[in-house]
Amino acid sequence: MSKEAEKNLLEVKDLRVSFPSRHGAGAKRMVHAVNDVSFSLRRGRSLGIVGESGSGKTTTALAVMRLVEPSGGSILFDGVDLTQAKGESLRRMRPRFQMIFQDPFSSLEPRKRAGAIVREPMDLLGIGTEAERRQRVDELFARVGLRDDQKLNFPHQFSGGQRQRIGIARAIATRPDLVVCDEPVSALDVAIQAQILNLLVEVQEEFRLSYLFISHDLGVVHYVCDEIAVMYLGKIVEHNDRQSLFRQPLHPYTWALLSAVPGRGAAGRQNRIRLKGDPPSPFDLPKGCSFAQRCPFAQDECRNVRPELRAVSGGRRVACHRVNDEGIGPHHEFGEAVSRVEA
Amino acid sequence: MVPVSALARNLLTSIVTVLAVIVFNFTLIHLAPGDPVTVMVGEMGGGDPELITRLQQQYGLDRPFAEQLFTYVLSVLTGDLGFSFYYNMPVLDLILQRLPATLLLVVSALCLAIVIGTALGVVAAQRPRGILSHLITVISIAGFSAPVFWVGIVLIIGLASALPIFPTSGMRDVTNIGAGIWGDTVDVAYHLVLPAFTLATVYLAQYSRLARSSMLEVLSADYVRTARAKGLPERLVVYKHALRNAVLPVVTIAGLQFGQVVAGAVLVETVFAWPGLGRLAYESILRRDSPTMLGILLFSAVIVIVANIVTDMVYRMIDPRIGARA
Amino acid sequence: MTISVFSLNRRRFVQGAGLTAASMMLGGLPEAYAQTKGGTVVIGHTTLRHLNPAIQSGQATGIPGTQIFAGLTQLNDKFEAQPYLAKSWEVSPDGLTYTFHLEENAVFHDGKPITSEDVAFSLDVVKANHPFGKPMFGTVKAVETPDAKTARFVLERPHPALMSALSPLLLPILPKHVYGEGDIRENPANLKPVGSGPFKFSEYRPGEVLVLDRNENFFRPGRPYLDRLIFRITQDPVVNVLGLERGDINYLPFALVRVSDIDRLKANENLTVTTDGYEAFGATNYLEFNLRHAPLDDVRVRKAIAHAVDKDFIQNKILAGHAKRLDGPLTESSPFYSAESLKKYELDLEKAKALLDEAGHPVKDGGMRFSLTLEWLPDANINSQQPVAQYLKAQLRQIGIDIVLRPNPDFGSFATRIGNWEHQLTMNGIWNYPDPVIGVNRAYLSTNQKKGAIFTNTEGYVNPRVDELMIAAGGESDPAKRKELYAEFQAILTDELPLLWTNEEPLFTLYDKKLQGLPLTVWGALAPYDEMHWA
Amino acid sequence: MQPLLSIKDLRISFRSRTSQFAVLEDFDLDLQKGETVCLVGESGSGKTMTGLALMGLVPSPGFISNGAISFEGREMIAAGRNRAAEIRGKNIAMIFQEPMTALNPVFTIGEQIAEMLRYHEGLGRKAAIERAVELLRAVGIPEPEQRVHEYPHQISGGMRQRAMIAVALACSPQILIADEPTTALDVTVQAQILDLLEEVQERLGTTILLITHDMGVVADVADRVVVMYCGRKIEEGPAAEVLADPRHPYTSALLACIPRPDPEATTRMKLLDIPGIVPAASARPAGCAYAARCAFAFDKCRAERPPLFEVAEGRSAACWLASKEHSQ
Amino acid sequence: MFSRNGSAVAGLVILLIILFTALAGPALYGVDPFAIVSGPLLPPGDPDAPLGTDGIGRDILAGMLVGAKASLIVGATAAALTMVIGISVGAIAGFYGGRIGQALMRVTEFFQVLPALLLAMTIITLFSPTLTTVAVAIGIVSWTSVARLTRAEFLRIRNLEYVQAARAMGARNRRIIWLVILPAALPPLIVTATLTVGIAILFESGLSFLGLSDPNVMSWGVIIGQNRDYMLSAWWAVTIPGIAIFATVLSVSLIGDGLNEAFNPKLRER
Repeated sequence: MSKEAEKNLLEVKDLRVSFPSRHGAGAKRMVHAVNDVSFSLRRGRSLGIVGESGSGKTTTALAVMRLVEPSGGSILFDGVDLTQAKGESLRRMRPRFQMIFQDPFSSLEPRKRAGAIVREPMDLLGIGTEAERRQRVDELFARVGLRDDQKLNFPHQFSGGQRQRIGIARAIATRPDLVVCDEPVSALDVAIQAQILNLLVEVQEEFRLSYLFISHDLGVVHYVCDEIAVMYLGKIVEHNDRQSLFRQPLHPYTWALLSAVPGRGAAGRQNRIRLKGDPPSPFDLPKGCSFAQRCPFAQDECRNVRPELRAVSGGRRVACHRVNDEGIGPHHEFGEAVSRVEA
Repeated sequence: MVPVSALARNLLTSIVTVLAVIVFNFTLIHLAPGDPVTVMVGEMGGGDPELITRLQQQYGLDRPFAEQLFTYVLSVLTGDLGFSFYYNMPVLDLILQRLPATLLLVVSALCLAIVIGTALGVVAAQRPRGILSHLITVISIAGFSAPVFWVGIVLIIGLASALPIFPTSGMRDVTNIGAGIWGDTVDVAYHLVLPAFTLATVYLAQYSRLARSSMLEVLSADYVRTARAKGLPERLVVYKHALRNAVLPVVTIAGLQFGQVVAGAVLVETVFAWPGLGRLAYESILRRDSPTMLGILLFSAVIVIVANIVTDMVYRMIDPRIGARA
Repeated sequence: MTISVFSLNRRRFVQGAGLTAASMMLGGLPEAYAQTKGGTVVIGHTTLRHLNPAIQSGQATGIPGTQIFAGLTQLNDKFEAQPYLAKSWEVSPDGLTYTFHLEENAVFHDGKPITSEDVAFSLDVVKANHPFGKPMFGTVKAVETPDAKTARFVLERPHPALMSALSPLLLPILPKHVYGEGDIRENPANLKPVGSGPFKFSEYRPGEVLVLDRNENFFRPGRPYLDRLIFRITQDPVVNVLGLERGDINYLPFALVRVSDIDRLKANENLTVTTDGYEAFGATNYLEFNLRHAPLDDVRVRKAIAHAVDKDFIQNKILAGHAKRLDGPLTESSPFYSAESLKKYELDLEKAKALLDEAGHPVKDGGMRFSLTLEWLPDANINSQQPVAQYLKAQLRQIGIDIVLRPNPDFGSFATRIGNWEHQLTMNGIWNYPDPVIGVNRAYLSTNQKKGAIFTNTEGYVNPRVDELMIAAGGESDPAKRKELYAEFQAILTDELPLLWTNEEPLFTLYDKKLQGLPLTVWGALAPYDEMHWA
Repeated sequence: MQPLLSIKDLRISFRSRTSQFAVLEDFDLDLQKGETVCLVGESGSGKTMTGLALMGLVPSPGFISNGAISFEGREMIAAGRNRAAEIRGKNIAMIFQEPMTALNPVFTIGEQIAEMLRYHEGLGRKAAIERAVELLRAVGIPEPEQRVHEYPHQISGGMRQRAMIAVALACSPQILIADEPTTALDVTVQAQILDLLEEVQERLGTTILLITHDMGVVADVADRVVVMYCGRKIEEGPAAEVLADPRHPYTSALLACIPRPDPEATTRMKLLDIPGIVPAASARPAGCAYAARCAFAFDKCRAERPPLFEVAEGRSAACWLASKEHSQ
Repeated sequence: MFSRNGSAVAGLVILLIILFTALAGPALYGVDPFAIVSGPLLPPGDPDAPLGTDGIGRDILAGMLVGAKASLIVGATAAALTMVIGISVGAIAGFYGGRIGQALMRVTEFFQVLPALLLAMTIITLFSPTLTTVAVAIGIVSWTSVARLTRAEFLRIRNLEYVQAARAMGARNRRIIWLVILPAALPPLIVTATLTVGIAILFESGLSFLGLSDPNVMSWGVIIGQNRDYMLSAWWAVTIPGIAIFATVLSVSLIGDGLNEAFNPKLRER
């Protein structure tokens, strides 16, 4: 690997995003959607963030894109703090980080033709000449597998998968370094999902993109990402490389998550941990570990002291009192979380 | 049912709004050319400059604007809306005297419109492509499009000459005084028919349209499908599950319209000589009776605010999703 | 408020009328017939401020006020004072002391006796609060009360019009024990009056109805005949017409009805329509030029306008023949009217155009010479103000004058603008009253330009000769000489055209044919209805 | 054994102003008492429509244009008359994908359960609420005495789906149709709901028709699986066998294109993807609907629609490759 | 057949006829609406005045033809004003939210609390009834509902992903508000605009009926207002302009309803 690749392209430190919220009839309160989140991403690599709804994974992505205002922390993109960038200086940075959205039906402006949609970021950010932009659109259409004549079609004339191809073409039009993917395949049928995942992996390699990849689907993250961070109620509870995360999940939550993935047949379901209830609401976070209420292994310490994300052996990181420095936790007695799919 | 804090917040905003309304109205009315004393002296049959000066002093009209405003706000806060230049009585008494007539008119028209309009809308929504549905739609658009005073005039012309069944003006037969509560009620009801019907025409149109579209929307909702899947008869599906949801926008609009009770009734009260607040408002505007004008404008604003709060409470009762319409 | 804005003040000096203290009993004649007693009369009425005529002029308060309050005297149809509360009176030879003897058994509606204290109190109230209090009673130095039933008016100087000002309308006798406390303007009894007239207050709902019931203790035995008067209040001519047609209204004085409906109503066999009873009012309607404003200061322009107006059309079409045309400052019924001295301007558009050309106002682009703003009295004189204004707009266009109509939404705006001379043209009208000194002079006296005051010389007319004539006529007691002076006055005015008089304002009374004993005298409907009865 | 419910030759058509087309064709299905059958397929495959047809709730402008449905031997659709309303709710119940929108927001959970009991079983208000509490307890809702008076928006997504299941189970139906009951839920909650359905079935012997697009769910819960494509059944059989040895190329492609977390994988293998898109219901080809996307398609596939071939005991597939002559 | 589009088309036809009348009518029927052509209150059918004359003998047909323009202009101007104020306030409040949004919504609530017709009457009385005052008064009192609608739409659309995408692509706020969100919010606003024209015409006629109109400009409302007192003797003088107002409002309402159906597939489908 070259020196340049070693350097972190993106470095998020203590990111915090809070929203004022009027929950119910009560007084206004701040909801910490993202709470002291730190991670870094090297050039050409992909980091997956997984979690259930309300975990703050999408908010993290939007904060990195500067689409929501962070209330604390820093986002260093290629050494420049994006949280300090405003107006024009932020706009000048924009070509270098782009985004692919979740919903292929609402992420494309319905009144614009496909060609114009792909061209738009270049127009808005003033990239290239008129002719260059036109040529670039042609290239991109070919690259994502759309026909040339489809440039004149409107979004509603495309299928979901095709729309997501347009979204990808738009995101890479400015030759970005970083692409934030927010659940890019969750709205698609499985067959189409595979097409798009393959395309994403191909263009990543081809253009040496870094992905910040948000998903709730462990299978998808496993397929795309080199490293994975697991979020629970606004915090990262585990951050690991793909293999070790799937082989030996450190955090009981990760482990529960993995074991809940359907598809292991009746036998596979015998040894999984049943999590009680739903995640608590982010409006009233517990004092200690936010997972403590649902964790079968929680002890008093868990309920009273919030565990910090710390490194254990092998450079793996976890936020759990019950996991020791060797990376062994109480759940490891239950055996493997994930076995090979029988099919 | 309603959380105290929400109510308190509502009240606080309301008070601020009321203060703003007072200041706004007062300023607006004082921008007018000519002062009430001129009108009063004219109404009295003329007078000399001395009398004008004396009256101006008496009513404090010679003071600086800011002082007048301050005095007015203070007295309003103590519940004193001032003294009518024209009617020579406390504005509050005057308003309270006229209020029942307007309430009677508007509330009967609204009830008539809500019940019939919603029923029509619901019927129309069940067979949205049927002839009946189209007919109801066209009739409600027509009702919406007809100037309300014109409907009244046509009724008066028609009923006065061709078919003198219902009285066309006033709220009571003046010779009926002392007829007792029962006789009076019958008399008032008899006089109420035409104005209430006229006013209801306009409202009706809105409710049937609203009920139709909201019913259409609700009927395609998942929970209506659930209700059907539960094996409930269509009657329960439509009138329990769907209607309860479809009626929410109707409540909102009813609240809004009730809030505009005074303004809404001006035209009909004028056409039918109905002795209500709307006509009082019109007369006081024409007579530059500024205490009365201010009083009615303020009173109307308070009615709107109260109506909003009540609507909000009703809404909360029908729709348990609190804060859903924040 | 149709009529009330035209003040009744012009009645205040009824000079020229015989003021002998004739003691002929008013209503002596009807007493001879056996009257039907009882019944209710519904009177069509306009909105009113309150029910205390002592502090409020105008027929809106005046009509019910005269029923509720009695006065010292009453006028007959010859402007002669008749006994009312005062059963007799003496005037000292120097004319400075009037002694009134009150009816012994007269009581207020609350049963308390009427005393000379009440008379003195009422005079004070009227003097201080009535718009015409000072002109009427300014010379009354004091009211002495030698005993409970004797009131003595002591004057500073002789005041021949005093007797005519003692009617219930102008000097209603208020009970001191009711009205004596606090500011009279905010006295609650203004809305729940206690008087001593033939009818007593029963119920009032502002804007809706006023009910008066028979005063059982009225000091005139056997009166009134009616049990109840109901005033049905509306400002809407349509409501009045419908009410009359349906028989809901029995009596409609100062009828707020469009002339176009008069013929309809005349054809109704149950109704009587009359213009009697308004002769003394002399209501006029005219186009007022603001003479301070160019080009209206040019008499040629005014004459051109006069030639563009067809008064016969106004009389016969707009007013449907219900009113007379008016060619000068005095109405035809005035004893000083002089037809031969009037300079009349007949419709002649060519002449009008020529006059305008001559005055230096050529036709410009768009066919117009110049533009003028025309206002009118809102909500008053419904039959002639706005219709004539609209007629003038159409007519003056033909000679190249562009009229911009400027409706004043309310009387206040109108009074402020006209009183402060901000207008160019306005429709206006004053009531002449029997004597021009009261009703006419004020519009033309150069000294009567009072900025801020309406119904004065708002047009800004100044002619020393005219001033002289008016003053001379006011001091002249020989009717023939006065008439001569007024003839010259009319000749000069109609030549100089400070105003363009268009028509007399039609006033109607409509009533149920079966209704009898109506007060169709000089005071019209502003007299007690103690004789009114059903046939 | 007589099946509890039997669908024969069902066809559901949609009528538009200009044309009429089928969204479900030639559909046969037998449900036995106590089994779990999964209907699996991509969106537009007609699986939801099948569920709605069983409930007699095919939305306008769709309608059942052919076929028969019999429940316990009784004809539900016969002589053009749809008698589904008689058993709906009572004998066959259905739960839906979005528990948030499927529950009426303006009634309490308790009312919505009690309503079933009051209408179908004539219980009084109080008794019905008491039963509702029991039902809520049975579907694993903590503190049911309180929850019964709460509104749908006051409880979490997982709880809502449990409540929905309680509504469906109120009258102890023989058949429960679950249309994507876990799709809108988080993965940990999804597992809980699947557990619950399984538990319900064990306890009550309810037949479950589970509609899903997720092969993982099929693997976990199904006794039998029916794979659908473009409004037709293309493969049917015991779930374990079908998943292990799919006979239709579409089934195998569907299994292969799902990325799975595999702890052993060190390098990334390209996912198999099915090219192209599902043809629209109004424009289906004459031959096999899957032919255009199938890697193994040959001329016959494009010309002639393959019928369902029985490929083994209780297994069938609609593919020419599965026909006798081919397998030989 | 009475199809939904059918009624919208009927509305369009009526409106076109009215527009044509307003534009060409005065030229085809060259009578001055202010000229006194005959005696007052001639009933319709008179050769001099086919629709009769008003209270002072002016030709009602001429008034109707000339008056169409003013009525339509007041309606359109007031509606335009309503839409411009409402959309601007609603857009800014909805897009920025926060303090600005709160403040703007407070202002909106404040105006909503004021009784619309009374406020309009007061404004017109204070500033004399010209076409401009009337249009402005109507605009001032009726923009609030548009603002609320716009705000609601902006709040909804603001969170759609393509708006986020536009921001991610570096589009400036102004561009996002006017070129990205507004076009998406237009369908309901267009419907509202159409209905607002109708409401404004009704509003104007109501004010005219109360005598609050400019007598120098012939409009349908003016004819009604000036002939109101004659209604018992001359039904035509108020009924005929009333029919014209009714037809105009009906036509725009039908069009609005049709557009609503067209824009709202939910209503159309079922």
